[in-house]
Amino acid sequence: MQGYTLAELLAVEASKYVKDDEMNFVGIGTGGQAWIMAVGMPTVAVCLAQHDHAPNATLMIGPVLDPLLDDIYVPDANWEYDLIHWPCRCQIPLEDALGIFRQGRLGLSFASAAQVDKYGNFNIARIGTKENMKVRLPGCLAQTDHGAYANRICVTVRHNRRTLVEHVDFISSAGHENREGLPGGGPVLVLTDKAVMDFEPSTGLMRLKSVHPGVKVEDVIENTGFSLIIPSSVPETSPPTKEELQLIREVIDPKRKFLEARITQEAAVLEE
Amino acid sequence: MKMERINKLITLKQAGEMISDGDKVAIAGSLIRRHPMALVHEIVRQKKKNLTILGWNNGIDFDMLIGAECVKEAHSSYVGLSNVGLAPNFRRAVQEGKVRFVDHSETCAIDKFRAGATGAPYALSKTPLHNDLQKNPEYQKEVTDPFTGEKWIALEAFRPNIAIMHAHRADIYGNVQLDPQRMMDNETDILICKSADKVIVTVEEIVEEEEIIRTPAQTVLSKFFVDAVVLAPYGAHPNSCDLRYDFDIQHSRLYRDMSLSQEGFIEYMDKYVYSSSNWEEYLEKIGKDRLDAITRTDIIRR
Amino acid sequence: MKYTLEELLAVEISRHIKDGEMGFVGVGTGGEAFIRAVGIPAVASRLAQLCHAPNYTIMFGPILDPVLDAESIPETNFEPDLIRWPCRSQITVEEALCIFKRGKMGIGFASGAQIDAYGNMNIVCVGEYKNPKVRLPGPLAQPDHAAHAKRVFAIQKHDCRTLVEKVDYISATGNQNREGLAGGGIAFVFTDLAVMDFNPDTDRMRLRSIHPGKTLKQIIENTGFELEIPEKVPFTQPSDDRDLELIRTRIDPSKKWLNAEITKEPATLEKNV
Amino acid sequence: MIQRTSKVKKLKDAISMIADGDKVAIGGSLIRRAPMALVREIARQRKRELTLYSWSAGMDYDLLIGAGCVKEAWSSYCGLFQFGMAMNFRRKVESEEVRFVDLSESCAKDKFRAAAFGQTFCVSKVPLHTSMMENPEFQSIIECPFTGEKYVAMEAYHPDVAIIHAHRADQYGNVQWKPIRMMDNECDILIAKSAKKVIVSVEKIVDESVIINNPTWTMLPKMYINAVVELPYGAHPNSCDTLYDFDLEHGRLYREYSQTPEKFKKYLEKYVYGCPEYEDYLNLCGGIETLSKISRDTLEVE
Repeated sequence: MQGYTLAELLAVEASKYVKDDEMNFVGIGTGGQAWIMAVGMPTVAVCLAQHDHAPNATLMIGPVLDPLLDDIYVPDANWEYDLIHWPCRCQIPLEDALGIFRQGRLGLSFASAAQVDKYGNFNIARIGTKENMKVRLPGCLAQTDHGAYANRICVTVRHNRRTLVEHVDFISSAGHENREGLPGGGPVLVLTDKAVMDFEPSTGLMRLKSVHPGVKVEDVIENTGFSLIIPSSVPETSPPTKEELQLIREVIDPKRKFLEARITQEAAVLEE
Repeated sequence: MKMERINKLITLKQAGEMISDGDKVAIAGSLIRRHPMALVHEIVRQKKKNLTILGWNNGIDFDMLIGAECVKEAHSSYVGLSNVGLAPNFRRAVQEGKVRFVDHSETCAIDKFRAGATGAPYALSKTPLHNDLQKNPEYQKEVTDPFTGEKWIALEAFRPNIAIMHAHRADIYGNVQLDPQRMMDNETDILICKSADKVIVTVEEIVEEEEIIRTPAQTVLSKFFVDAVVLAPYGAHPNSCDLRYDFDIQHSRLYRDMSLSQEGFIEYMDKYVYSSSNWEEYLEKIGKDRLDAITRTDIIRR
Repeated sequence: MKYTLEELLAVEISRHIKDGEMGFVGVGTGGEAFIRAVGIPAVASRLAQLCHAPNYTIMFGPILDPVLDAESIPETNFEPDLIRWPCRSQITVEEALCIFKRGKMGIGFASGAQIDAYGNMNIVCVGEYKNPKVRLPGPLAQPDHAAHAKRVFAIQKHDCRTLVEKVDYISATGNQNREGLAGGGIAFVFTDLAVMDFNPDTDRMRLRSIHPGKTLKQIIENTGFELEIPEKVPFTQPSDDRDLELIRTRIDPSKKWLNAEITKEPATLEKNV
Repeated sequence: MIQRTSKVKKLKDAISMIADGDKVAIGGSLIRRAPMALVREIARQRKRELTLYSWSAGMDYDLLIGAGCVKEAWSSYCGLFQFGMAMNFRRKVESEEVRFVDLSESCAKDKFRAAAFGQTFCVSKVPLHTSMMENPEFQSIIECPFTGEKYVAMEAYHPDVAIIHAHRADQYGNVQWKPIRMMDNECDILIAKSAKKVIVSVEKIVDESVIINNPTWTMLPKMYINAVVELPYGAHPNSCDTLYDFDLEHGRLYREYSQTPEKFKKYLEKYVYGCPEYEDYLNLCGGIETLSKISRDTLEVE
């Protein structure tokens, strides 16, 4: 037993990328595992950062801007009524939210995707070509806006060859392949159940940064659908400290509303 | 490392020091309503020069800055004292060619602020067609709708260096609220602030953060838009401030009458602005009786 | 019944208001300018609602569709009173813009320092733009109204300084060149002496009726350009007792509108006739 | 004296204003406050060849697509949110029976806002280097006349009809939402403003005096509105701000029924074609008494 969950490991890792006085974005999300990756884990990451090195960091969860993130303030459900009553500093019209993106005021945006390719292009629209479509997914949402405007993007996905592909079937968010004319910085971090990846500045290609405790580099290569850049030495992802775990389990998320998606009424865990 | 949250509450003097000579300064409020006069006084006292001032509907704020020779260029759809007449300093300066004034229609001015606020490079309008609003060609260009072939005028977005606004209340972190019963015109102030790189807000009162949290839908500017908050009760005087206090018509008439000549204006400024070291001293000169007379005591329904 | 010039104009204007449309009245300033730009249009609007246009509404700055009977009219036109003025909607400027740009504005009531033979109006400057003789407050929303309203109604002082051959600055586009503009242009000019409209063939202003007691000579002498004058010009129809009764008892008994009492800077147009 | 015009209409009559081939914009978002009763009536009247616009669609799109009403649909999303994929949408888009045009939220809003502001087009950088550009509608590049930067030009949306669900209205069409609401709903305002005709369903038709007592709640004044239909629980099974929750039970039932075309036909027969009157649907769902279990706040002020 390693004494911590995958969701805890990822939340602690992601919190290191949250900067003070920046705005962070998560969507309202859907349910289950996808919700943990897109919303639950990132929310805990931001709250951890607020308790540590980023007290002025704020979170935008849809129209709820800058909510109180400690468990005692977090509603038991994420239905509309509960979201409206979630104590927060501001409830903003969408107009404002989109204005915020377009002005480049969005620091770190947390995303999830059906496909991510070696350049960090994301796809949440469809699998297959336009002519020969295999799976039609819900659509771009604001991901394209984030791809264009967010300073930095962190994406969390399952580590397998279906997800990490040579080239995505539909670019719903532009990576580093071609960013001419786009003001945002694009993706900086890819978190999976096996490893942490970033992008090599000179080529814009994805490279391995660390492997989670117990995972072998070969295992990562095996499960990646393109040729990942592997540095000569790959460290282990740092496990959560005792203090971090205590903060998560006692103050931030004791009821597992976030890290087990209990707030969505469709509970799940990240471990398969 | 444990860090503290940023307290954005500063003094009027410190706020004035955030503005540099040559800055583009957007001023919120409209006509004789809720212009940030405490900050306007401070800009004058600190003798800022060569400012470009931007607004959509302006009054004593523009007139005083222009009269005090702080301004090189000004953009608005209106500079006047509304109920009490024309703006004497503005008229003098523009007629003598001392200040360049760029005319916009109301919608064009707001379009330009919205373009700035929403990050668009320009706004599209047909308002300037066939009239003289196009006399400042560097700010507007013709563009063609690629779908219909229609011609539009592209209005360059306003991107001020700094915006100044007077609001009802805020917490020390910079979450700014307007009372829910207010002139809905005031929504434009939000666009004005959002178009700027830096924002200073003066407020009637500072409230605890808990109070902001209790009424989040009233937060019109969340803290990440706001760089500084200054406590300035009656900070819009002699302009009105929604349900809180009236337009001070008596003082406005005095301002108008004294401003009719350059000498008179200098006398006014010496008496009310230059010899006051802060906003409280100015209010003392206006007098408690006068302030009580314009104060309204509506209960704000939240 | 005897009537004042303000009453004559309000009644005449009300006759041109159509049911179901919307009119724009600015919040206005004070004194005579207020009477022309706001007071007369407000009374004309309520009279039209009571007589023949129950679905007609006005936008009074941010106050949309206010209750226009005397007992609902605020004591002053200052902000706290305006906010309390009973109305159906308080709208954002954003909202007001949409109403204009989407072509939903029927009548734009306007008043200017100058108006020319083609109905171009000027509230920006007198003299050359770069080096003006008189610098006025600025165009406000007048260019928007002229571009988008279906009809503009101008209410003007009648003298050679105001009615000029060519305005010094076009803040509202008249009828001569409207290429690309969706609105219908200027329809009527109401002055202290007469009512004018525009000849659709020449786009120039023409005399429509002469107020009772005024003369053609007076009008020609006080117009700074050659006004088109039809062979037969009727008198402006005098206000009847029913209209005057409504104005004096129900709409404006304390002269808040027609003598600008609401602005606390009261005035009257009569002394200028 | 002539009476003012009432815009109150019966559900059937309101929807008969929509013609085959119309472009229909739908308010609400995801599974929140879409005008589901209006949507079902469109399906019941078997409208054909519609083009749908929304910024973020859900069961509204799925039902209309499943009922064969739709030729083309634009949105940033079509899914059942917590309840997974929108199966009718998937089937028909995958088989190319329906053309679906993907665009981002901001692009959708830009297109609605452009129309609401009377523009024929708007510009955005968002589609650059994304597959949104594979649609011919996103292939016009224009340069900013001030900076030379490249933008994608997008045509404004010009829907023939918009359908939305609101909290209350008077008979004249002054439409209100309680101020305590999802601020997202502001999009409905732009959607309504973009359309030639607007049909609004409301929880309750109230006396005009109620509207007058709370004028800042009026988000859509009557000039935009062509028909008002009183339909309590008119968003069901969608949620309606703080008034009622999403109906979990019906959501799961819908998901089950939409797994195959055959099963979905049964859903339509039971809940749509089998309900000529709105009351029939309410009764099928257990009547007002059962539905009141999902009720939360009342329409009154707290």
